[in-house]
Amino acid sequence: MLIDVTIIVIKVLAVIGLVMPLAGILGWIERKGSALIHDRVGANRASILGFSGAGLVNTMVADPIKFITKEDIIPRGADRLLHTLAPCINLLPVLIAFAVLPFGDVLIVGDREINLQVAPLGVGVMYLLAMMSLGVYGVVLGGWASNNRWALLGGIRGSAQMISYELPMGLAIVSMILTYNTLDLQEMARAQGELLWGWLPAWGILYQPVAFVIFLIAGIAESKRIPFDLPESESELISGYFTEYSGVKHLMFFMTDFVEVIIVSGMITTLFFGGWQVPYLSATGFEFPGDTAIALPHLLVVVLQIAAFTIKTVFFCWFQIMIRWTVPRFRYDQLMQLGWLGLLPLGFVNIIATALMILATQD
Amino acid sequence: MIPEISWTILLPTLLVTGTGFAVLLADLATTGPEKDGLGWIGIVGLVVTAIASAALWNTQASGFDGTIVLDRYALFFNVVFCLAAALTLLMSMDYLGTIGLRSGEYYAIVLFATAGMFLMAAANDLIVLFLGLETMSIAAYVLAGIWRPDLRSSEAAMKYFLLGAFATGFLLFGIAMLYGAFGTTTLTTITAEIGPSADLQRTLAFGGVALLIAGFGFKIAAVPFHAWAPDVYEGSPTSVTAFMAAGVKAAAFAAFVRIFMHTFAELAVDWRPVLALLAVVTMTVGNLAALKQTNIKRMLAYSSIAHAGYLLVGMVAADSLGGAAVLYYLLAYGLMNTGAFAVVIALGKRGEPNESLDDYDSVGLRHPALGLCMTVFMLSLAGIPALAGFTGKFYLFSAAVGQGYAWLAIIGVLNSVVSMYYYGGVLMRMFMAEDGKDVQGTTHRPYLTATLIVTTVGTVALGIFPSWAFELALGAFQSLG
Amino acid sequence: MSPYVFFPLAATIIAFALGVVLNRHPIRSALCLAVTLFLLAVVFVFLDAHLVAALQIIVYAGAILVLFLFVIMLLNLEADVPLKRRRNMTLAASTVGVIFAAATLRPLFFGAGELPGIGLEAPVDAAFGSAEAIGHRLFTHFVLPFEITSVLLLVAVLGAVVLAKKRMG
Amino acid sequence: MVPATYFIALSVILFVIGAVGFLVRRNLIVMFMSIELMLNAANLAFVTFARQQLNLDGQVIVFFVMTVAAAEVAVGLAIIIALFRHRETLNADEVRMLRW
Repeated sequence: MLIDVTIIVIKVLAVIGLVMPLAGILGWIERKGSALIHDRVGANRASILGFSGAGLVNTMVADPIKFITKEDIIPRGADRLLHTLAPCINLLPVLIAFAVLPFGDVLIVGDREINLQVAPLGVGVMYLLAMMSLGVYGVVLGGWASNNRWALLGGIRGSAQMISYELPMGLAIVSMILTYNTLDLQEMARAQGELLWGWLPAWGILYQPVAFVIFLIAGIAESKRIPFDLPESESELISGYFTEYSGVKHLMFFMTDFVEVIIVSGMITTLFFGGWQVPYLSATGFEFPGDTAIALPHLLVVVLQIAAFTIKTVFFCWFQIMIRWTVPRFRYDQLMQLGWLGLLPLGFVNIIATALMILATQD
Repeated sequence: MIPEISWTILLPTLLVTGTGFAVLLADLATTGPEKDGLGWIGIVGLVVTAIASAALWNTQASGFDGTIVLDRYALFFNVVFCLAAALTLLMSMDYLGTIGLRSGEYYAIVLFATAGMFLMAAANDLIVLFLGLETMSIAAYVLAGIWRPDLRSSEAAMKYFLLGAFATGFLLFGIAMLYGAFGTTTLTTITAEIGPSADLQRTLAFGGVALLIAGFGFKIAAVPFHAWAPDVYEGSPTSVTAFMAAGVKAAAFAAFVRIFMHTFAELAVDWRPVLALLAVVTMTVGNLAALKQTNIKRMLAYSSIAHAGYLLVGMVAADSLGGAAVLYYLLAYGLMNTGAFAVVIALGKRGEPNESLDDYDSVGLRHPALGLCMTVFMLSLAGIPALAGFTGKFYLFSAAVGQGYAWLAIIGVLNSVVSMYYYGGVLMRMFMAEDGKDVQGTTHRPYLTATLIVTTVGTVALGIFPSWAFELALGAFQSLG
Repeated sequence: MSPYVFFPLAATIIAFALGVVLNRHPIRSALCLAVTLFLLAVVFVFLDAHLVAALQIIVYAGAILVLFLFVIMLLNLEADVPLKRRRNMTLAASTVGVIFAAATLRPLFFGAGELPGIGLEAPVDAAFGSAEAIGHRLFTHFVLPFEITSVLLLVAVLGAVVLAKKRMG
Repeated sequence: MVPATYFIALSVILFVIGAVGFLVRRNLIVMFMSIELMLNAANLAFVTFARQQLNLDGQVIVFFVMTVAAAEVAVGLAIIIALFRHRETLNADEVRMLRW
């Protein structure tokens, strides 16, 4: 009993300990990456004893200190309670969504099998969707509680956008459920370890390229980043729903953005890119096509799996950041049209096609 | 595996739903006045459905794992619903143009509401019933508010929606209690399980029955659950009001009668006094309130409440005569009430609804044909012999007397006498009053004329030859088993 | 469910449900409702209804209530009249409510007999409440209601568009 | 262990809170939310009975209730918006061109 609890606590801490610094590092990648894309020097002012670490000191040390020491301002006429609650409500659901992402297969210590997933839920995918759908509250409340019309506009835009894009995202997930025939994310990840024709790893993207595109676009829209950053578009709404936030609360909104990027990447990895699977790596070691096999110790296999998951996730984080700095913002009507007239029908067609395929191939 | 799909059982519902889809598609291809033609698609579909229902008269089947049945009871109601919907569409084709509301969605929603009614009448499972009821109700909320430029229409939709949803809450909680008591929502299983049982199970069943009475009470506008009816009847577009009075009410009774007079027949001792009390209050309050109305639609709304009371008298009788009387009366009421609303439409024109009773002064003298129709409807609603309303009341009250509820029948007759006062008042104004304003709208309204002819002839014919329809109603009720 | 979990949870649920009714501002009411629905989802988990719990959050808390919030914000609603000004109605309705609750709860706790069924302590199959089991029931016994919902939703979509679109066609 | 009766009691209390809320509040949206509370009370009862009798029907019914609730919300909020376009209030006492 006590050991079980300890294991869960360790898993929780490990995930949080992985996600939060990663969110910080993403801040750095974003700053420095954008500078590279823009061909400017960027983020190099703060330094410790002359060491600026290519902007690392700026984003990892100076920024947090600045945020934490800033005055926390609640505007006059604002709803004080909700104004304070909104950033937490924004961050919390996204953080606990990580609980169902499997970051590795089972770790065997002695005679105990540890599932490398904080919460092995039978309805894991539904849980993810549920938590994603709760994310909208923070946006709505932040916008409303600020007593500022730009913030309110941002909140309204945000809620409309997130509801709209939840649908295609859900549809993409449904087609993945059809493909893998399970709601359990760990099962999904395991199913992607098989090989097609003996050599091609059967990752989700091969079965469902359309679903991947839908999911990627909807995922970016859900995290409200360029080209879908209408709820917080600086040129129109100052900062949208978090215009009136300063200090730590502002930092929390800021972090949520990055955590959302990570969870979307994690979901993409798990659903479409094999999750923790390393090609040709089974529980006992590498088994390449053509009877070449390299036996590996169990611990190394697990480490490789966790590393694979992390690397894939970071790659998609980087990918999203690249999109952010290369694509211009949509207009609001374009955003809505893309969601309702583009992705939604496409998602339906994809589901029907998937179902027909399954019907045709099953015996 | 998936239970066998019994197309026969679903045929009427599928036909109506399919017609709704056809109207929606045709709506895309039409503009402006052409949209009146969409009504024809609906009417043809409804006539086909009615014919199909009649052709199925001898089938008795149950399907989809026993959640739906096709018996004469459902088929009888199908014909009633088709009639109500077809008449509504017919008069709408003239009416919608008058109020500047040419919308294809209107016709489609009427048809989908009709599909919901079919399911309510055929439901053998509380969930099918619930979903049918919601399909119908949501369609009705939309119809009530569909005339958006009119504030009264929006308000009517709001009230109808809020109170309707409130009633849904009661109905649903009632279903939950019944599910808790019997572990199923299928009516046939519940019938089999009712009987001497553990105390708590019986308590749950009682709670469920009580909540269902409240839920259905709202839908049929029985006092004290009637608060929405006058406002909604007054504010909705008149054709929609007619549909609510004839169709929605009949559908609510269809489910109400099946559940109480058949499924809960064993518990009759318990629910009869409650319904008797409801009947008395409903009749009396409805009629007394109707007396002092100055708006014809409001007056007809209260009269509709009173008629729900008469119908409850038939349910209290709780035997096949009472059940058949309810069925017969719903048919008769649908005809005469739709006719009355058609007259209301005929007197209005664009921007001038002419719904005040003052507008009816001397109308009968100026437009004798219209006056004659209104005379038939008012006299029939009041229950004057040789018209459908009279025979209907006669069946209802004699069923009550036959089951030892003579006092209830007497109250019913007294109420009918009261109602003569206000129905007669309309006629007095139409034929006795002098120099009212000329209210006839555009003269050439073929569809409205057709509606009036159908309803008048129907009301008279049902009154003169009642036995044929009553035999059908009796056969329908007895098919419940 | 252990009483040490149940009673605090139930008390919180009731407190937030009261919050829905008692808060003067619609936004606060909506938030209280959101918390109530979320906590009900937790109760569903304890009652072995995992899929229902997830759907409760996705559909109710994630979609339906967000629509409420959206409309409240779109219309920029102000606070409601205080209940004090409607003392008579409040008093009457509360009395009826309390009587109803008492009438229902009394037989539940002090009546004779047990609730039908085998009880919450009975061991439960792992498949109970899973997507497979529910899906199976949904597409066999309840396949007709399932199909009816498609018409229901069509009517709702049609109606919402007809009622809320800007100008008449 | 808490018996099912307690869950049903909770459900009844929620139902009553919803019903009373509907009657005492005048803000149309809050009245609507009270109705949602009533529907959820029913859902709790369904889920409890389903567990009590180890019978999945109750859980399946909750799906239908959610569908109905979603449909009602879509139409209801559309009606509220249509009404709001006419007059800028959602107070049931001021919506009285037709008497309430």
